[in-house]
Amino acid sequence: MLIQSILIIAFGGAFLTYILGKASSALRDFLAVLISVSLTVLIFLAYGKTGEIAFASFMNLPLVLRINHLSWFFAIAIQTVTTLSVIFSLSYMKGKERVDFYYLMMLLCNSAMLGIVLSGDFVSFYIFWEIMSWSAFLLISYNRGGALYAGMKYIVMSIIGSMCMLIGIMSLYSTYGTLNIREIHDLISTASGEYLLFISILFLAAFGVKSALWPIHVWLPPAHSEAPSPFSAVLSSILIKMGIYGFVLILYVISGAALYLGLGGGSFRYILTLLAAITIIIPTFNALMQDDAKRLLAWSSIAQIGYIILGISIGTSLGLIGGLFHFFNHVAFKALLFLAVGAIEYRTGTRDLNSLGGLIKKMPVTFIAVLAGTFGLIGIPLTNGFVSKWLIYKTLILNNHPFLAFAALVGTWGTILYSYKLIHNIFLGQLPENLEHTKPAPASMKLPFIILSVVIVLFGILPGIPLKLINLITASLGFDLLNINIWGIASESGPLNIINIFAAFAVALIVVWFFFLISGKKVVISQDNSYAAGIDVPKGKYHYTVDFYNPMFRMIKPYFRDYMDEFYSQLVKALASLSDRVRRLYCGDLGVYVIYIVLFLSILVISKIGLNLW
Amino acid sequence: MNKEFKQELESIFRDITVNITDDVTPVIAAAKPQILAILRFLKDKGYGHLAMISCVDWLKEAQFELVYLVSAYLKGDNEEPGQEKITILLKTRIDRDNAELPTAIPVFENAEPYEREIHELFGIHFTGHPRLLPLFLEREYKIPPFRKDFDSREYVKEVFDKIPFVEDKE
Amino acid sequence: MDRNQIKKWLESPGKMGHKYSLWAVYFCTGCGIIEIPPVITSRWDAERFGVLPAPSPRQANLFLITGYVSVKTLKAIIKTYEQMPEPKYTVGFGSCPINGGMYWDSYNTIKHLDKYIPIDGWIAGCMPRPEAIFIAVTHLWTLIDKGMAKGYVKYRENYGRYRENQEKALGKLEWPRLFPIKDENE
Amino acid sequence: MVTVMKILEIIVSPLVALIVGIFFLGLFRKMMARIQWRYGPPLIQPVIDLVRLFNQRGFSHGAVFDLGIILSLAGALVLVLFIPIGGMCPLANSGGLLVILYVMLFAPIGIALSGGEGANPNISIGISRKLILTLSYEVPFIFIILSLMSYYQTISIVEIVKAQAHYHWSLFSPLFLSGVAYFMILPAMLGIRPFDMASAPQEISSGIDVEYGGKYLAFSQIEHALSLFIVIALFVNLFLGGGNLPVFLLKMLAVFVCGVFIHASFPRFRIEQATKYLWFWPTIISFISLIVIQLIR
Amino acid sequence: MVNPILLIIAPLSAAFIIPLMGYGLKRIVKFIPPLVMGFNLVVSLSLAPKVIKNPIIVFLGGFPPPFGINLYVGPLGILFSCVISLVGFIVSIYALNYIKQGAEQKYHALYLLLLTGATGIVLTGDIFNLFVFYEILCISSYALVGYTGEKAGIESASKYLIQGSLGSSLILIAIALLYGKFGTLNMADMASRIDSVHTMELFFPLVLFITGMGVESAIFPLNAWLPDAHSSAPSTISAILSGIAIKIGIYALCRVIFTIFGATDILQFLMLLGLVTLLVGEFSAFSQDNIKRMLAYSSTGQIGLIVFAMGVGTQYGISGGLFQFTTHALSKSLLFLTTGYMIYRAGSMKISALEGMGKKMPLTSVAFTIGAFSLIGLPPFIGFPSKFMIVYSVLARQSGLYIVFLALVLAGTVIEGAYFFKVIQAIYFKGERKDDRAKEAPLSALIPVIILVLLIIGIGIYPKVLTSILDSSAAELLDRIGYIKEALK
Repeated sequence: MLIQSILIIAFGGAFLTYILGKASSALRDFLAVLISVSLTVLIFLAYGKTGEIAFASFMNLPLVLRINHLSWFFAIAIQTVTTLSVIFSLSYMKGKERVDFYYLMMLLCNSAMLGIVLSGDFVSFYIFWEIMSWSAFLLISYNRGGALYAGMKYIVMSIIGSMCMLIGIMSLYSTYGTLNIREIHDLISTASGEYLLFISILFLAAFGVKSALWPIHVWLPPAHSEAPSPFSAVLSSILIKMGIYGFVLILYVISGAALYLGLGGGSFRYILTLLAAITIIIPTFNALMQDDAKRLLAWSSIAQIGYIILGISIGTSLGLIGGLFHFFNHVAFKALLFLAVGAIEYRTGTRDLNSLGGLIKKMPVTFIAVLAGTFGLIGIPLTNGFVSKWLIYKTLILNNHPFLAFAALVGTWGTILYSYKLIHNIFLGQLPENLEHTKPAPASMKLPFIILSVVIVLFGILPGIPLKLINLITASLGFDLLNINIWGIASESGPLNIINIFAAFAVALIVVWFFFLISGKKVVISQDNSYAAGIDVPKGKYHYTVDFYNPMFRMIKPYFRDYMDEFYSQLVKALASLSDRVRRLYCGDLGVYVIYIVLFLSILVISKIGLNLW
Repeated sequence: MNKEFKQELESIFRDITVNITDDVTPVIAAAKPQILAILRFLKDKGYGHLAMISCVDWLKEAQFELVYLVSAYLKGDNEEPGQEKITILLKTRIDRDNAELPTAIPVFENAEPYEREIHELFGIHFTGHPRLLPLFLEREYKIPPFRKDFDSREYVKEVFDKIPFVEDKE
Repeated sequence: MDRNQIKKWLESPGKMGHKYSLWAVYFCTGCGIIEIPPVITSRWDAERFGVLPAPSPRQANLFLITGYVSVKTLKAIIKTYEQMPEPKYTVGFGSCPINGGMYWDSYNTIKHLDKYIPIDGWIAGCMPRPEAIFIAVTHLWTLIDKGMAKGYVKYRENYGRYRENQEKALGKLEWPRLFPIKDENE
Repeated sequence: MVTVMKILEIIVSPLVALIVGIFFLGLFRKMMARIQWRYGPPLIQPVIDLVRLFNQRGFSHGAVFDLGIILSLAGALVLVLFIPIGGMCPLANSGGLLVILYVMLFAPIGIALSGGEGANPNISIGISRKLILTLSYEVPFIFIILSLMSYYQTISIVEIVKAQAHYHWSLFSPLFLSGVAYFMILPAMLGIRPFDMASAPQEISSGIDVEYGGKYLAFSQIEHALSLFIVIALFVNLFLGGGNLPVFLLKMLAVFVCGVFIHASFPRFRIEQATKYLWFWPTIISFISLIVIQLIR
Repeated sequence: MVNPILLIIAPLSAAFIIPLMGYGLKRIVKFIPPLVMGFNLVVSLSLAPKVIKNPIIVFLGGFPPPFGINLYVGPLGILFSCVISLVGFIVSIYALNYIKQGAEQKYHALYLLLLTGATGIVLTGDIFNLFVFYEILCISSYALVGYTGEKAGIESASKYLIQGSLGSSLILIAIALLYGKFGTLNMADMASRIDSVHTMELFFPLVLFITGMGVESAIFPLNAWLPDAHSSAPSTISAILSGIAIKIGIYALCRVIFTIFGATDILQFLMLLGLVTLLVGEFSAFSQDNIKRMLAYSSTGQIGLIVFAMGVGTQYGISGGLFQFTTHALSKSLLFLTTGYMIYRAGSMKISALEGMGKKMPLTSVAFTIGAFSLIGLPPFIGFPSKFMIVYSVLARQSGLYIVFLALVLAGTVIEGAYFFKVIQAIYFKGERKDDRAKEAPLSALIPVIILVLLIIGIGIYPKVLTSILDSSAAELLDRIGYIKEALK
């Protein structure tokens, strides 16, 4: 009963907010926050429950809602991010036009995602999936101009994806007569190898588009950088993860671990991991070359997705735990980074990395937020990113996949470079003149920063809390339980024990700090008092951020141009010219039309007499 | 070649005196209004390089003498047989107090720093000069330092010696 | 050269440290700088005594002013001197910084450098040879030893007057005061 | 009893690292002087410099400026704990090579953060060069580490050292190519002459250390000494067996001397030449050795 | 129990009364079509439950089937007549003050004639009677296309006339051949005798029928008239044409193929034909800048989809096709009605002229978006269940070739999605409309739009309403023998 109430509140709340928005904006803001917070609480209460309820029927097919550990894990992530970004957008969207439409679409998208995660059968899954797609489309093309092209790219690719999914669902329905996930799981074991492969490829195409796997990632960078910041935070931290949920659903919930490993004679698993590895390398180097903060973060989201899929598709319990935990961490620090960039854009009006700088003195809290986010992204010990990445590396090396491990490790170093570029170009260095009097981020924006930073650090030091839950999930998916203590996984081969690293690090820090304090006084000087070979620091021109990794660009530019993007735009151009030629068929003069009719008649006759086609 | 060149010059411009010093470098002395015209004429004749502008302070006659050093770009030795590399000196005299002269930038752009320097050190105002800003000196000088009537020792006594030493307070 | 007397190290590490690791700022003013390369390379090797050219004033504690100081260079010298960390020593090279040298009557050079920044040691000579520089370094050691090389303290204490002189010579300075005005009169 | 030994080791190994590192710095300057026909400073000159630096009142640009330096030095110290020095390796059993790879990224990030706060373009150029250099030598380095791991089938460094115990060093085992590749990227990891464009005194007035005065410069010197020690210790442990303390230090000295000779004889690369070089020769060699190892396994 | 003959007589008689009333009561003329269509809707809805159990046979003029003309009112017929009267009722309300200029009686008379023709075809059991109503339908639609009187309208109407008459003459020849062969005009009688004749002789009439009816039902090579006709006709007429007229062509085609000839082996070819029509329709709509031509091309695309569904041949497939017919009737008329006033306000048919309408005409733009979303087949709208059934029916055939066809069909819908989204983006997210002339459509235009929107969302969420009548009509189409037994009882 709880699940139904969650969905009803979510959808009802969305429309209620829209209607109330017409009345008064304060009421609407209050209602939006109230709904999101109440939903978070409700989902929190649903912890540990499992169950199924059929709430409606469609074309004599029962629509079922189901909750178990896996869906609860995703639901809590979705709801927290949306609540934080709604709180963030209270002040971000003040004064912008069409805000009611924005809140309606944001809450609608959130409820659709909850629907996806809680749905027990494929029809409701497909319905919520479509609602999520086109509500996200309307939000991406919210700020006009370039966003339209990005929105168009997004919606066309996601429609193609959902068409493949529709074929997959329907062929399941036609072969097994039911679409309830639980029943299909039991029936599918009898399916032949090729059929399972056919179904998995169809579904993974749909989920690959949504989670921006490498060849079909093209829509993501423009979509993320053009969407309004609070929504691009939701978009990049959660909406992509619906693809990941789909991956887990298909690979483990439906076909089960054993079947998945045997799929396509074991080659399918290898291809998937290879794709994931490529998804790590290419976007990381692309992210290095971006000058727009949000585009850089968008490319980094694709790279982190590569990690998650790598973890999931490896097929070992450690890998799955690592993948799921990295999903949760990526939600935390990607939402944090996007909200922070949104706050900066809100204050300074620009997000071009070449024209920002020195904001550390002006926006300290945002700086700490970005610092925590990037430390998590890189996976520095004592942040949650480290634990999840470490699990993924461990399973890669133990299962003897050196080349995948290589891709993952180089990806980490690439992450360091582009995340440092983010910090350096925005916060460090000289403050340009026009940013002289930027105010710090408003209070309503600081709240999400603090919450997310605490999550990153807390789960970094005590990874046991989330790992216990993920352990339950992997157990429910047919993997063996790993003994997890509060500090990490105490498995036999080279255990990860955060306690040693944490203790060693804390001691070292204290010793060095003490040694630093006792060793003499220091003179604090202002930001522009810097050595400039004897002359005074030229205001505004003394900050080196343009093309931060220029020597590297010149090296890797030809190899890491986005070939897939060019390929797709060629495809669309060919399609348009084809449609022009086809339209010329209707050339407008009557004689030709009559000839068409006679031609049709003759084709019918020939095909019967001559070839007797029918 | 210098002969015909000399006749041609004298024919076009009236009261200018052209004399060839060490029978190589012609020295042209002209009045202030003709300077630009001559410069343009020389430039058209192929002398496209204004090497420098220097200024001489004749205190007794209360006049400044400006010397324009113009020469031809050496386009390879055997390019044009008649065109060996010769430099031409163009002199003009202007009176000392509120000295003022039209700028040569329309003809030779690279005259800009030369004129700024002369303005700073001699105090000659070049009309039409876009940026007559100080070039070298940090301080302001009532009498521009390069003028003959500027007494450097006296200036040092009056400015630098007045600055007291910094003794420790015992 | 009492470098290896451990007792002295234990008593006054600061002094000894400064004596035997003098890092000179890369600052080439006037004609004196041509004397520095032989000093730091293999012919005379100043590194034996721990004297190194330091790339930035932040890392240095010795400031060699080599050669005449024009009015324009004075601004750079003051800026660099102020950017050096606190216990710092300055050595004037040659006669020009002492009293203007042969440019004593020129309108464009600074006559007595120590009116603008405190100078701890002078090396006479119209460009002293490397041996003279080493003698200067040894003298600087003795000064440090006796605690007389207190140029930076003098600068801090009467910064107001120094600043006054500087502004007299250079006109309004655009960078802020190194020490706020209050500690001027205590 | 074991825990007391362990605590003792935890205290002793960073000190050993510090002493050896600083001694290496002194040796470095002395050898360079002797190569350039100069008498050169006494071996303990770095100690004198440190004493002098600690005596100077350095300039600080703000909280992150201090925290960055402390973070990088702490990172280097922690890293020392994970590397077996002679017999003792205090934190061997928590994570092995993987954690070493990870904790190695502390020092550059710490310095980058504090340098960035220094708001000087020389520093930004220095940091960008340092990070690009790190990225370029990481590629072959990861290949080498992976070939080591898959050859010895373990991720713990102590086991690798044990495996090479009785004198068949991995340098002369099938891992020879990885050893060669590691030696080719050693100058880049040490930051010495052919690859010291990140802290080039002439071009960008010592890059990252421009704004470091007094104790900041001291900390940066110590961190440089420690990273010198770590890189060479890692090489010795992984490829030269790394026996008990004196033998271990002797091997490190040998490797260090080769490093100094390379430093003395090479001009400084430009950063894209360095990346081109590092991504071409060492990467190919280490890639081949990884494939060879895979075939053997 | 109301005699179904009223469904035809009422609009026919009203069509003839209107010109007579022209003299005295000019104003009330425009209220007659909604009245009649409302009456028709009520009658067909009341007949629906009875008909599902057993069809009603009505003998015109008292003679039994082989001689007299009979009406066969089965679930299929009732479904079509319900949809015709519903769409006709809504469009006539819309036309109340949309059609102002020109001779109004002429418009309303022709309008009613068109609808009588349509209802007649759907209900009749006699092949020649079907041809007569077919002629009424075509001629009235020729006249209505050229109703506005400008040059483009006249030219496209004449083109439509020539192609339409060519098609109907082919049908007439086919009927003549059949009459010569079987001596009867009654469909059921003919169907019962069809097996006695060698199939090769029947081949030629079948081909003629397909080509003839293909022209009206806009199958690929024969639909050259449709883009010009629909784009130059006034919006109400193009709504009726693409909503109703083309579908009636398909009804006739299916009635001929399934009931009379029972030629099930031509279905494969029909499927291919539907696919080609869909792709050509979608492709040519993709790069259109004139909104009405784009909608016209999209109609050909949707027709292709319906023909494709009919071609599947199974019970589920045909009911999917019929569901798609209702979806397209409702959504396409909604789209045409909404664009009608948008073009009227914006002044030109160019999509670029419609930019920023979202702000000025919010309700109409929302209706347009819902219509577009339902045509693409997004979940909460009526398009989704119909596509759901079609995809399921194709996959139920479990053959590789069909899956390839299905993939192409879905690619077609993707292209359709692409150009519809382009228009939606233009309306909502592009440009700012400065001129104040573009204000919301009048109330009489909004009511039909709102009814259609409610229907689309209602059926979309709860499709069970239609599934019963769809299944029985598909069954009626499929079992020929049942039809014959009923008709000749």
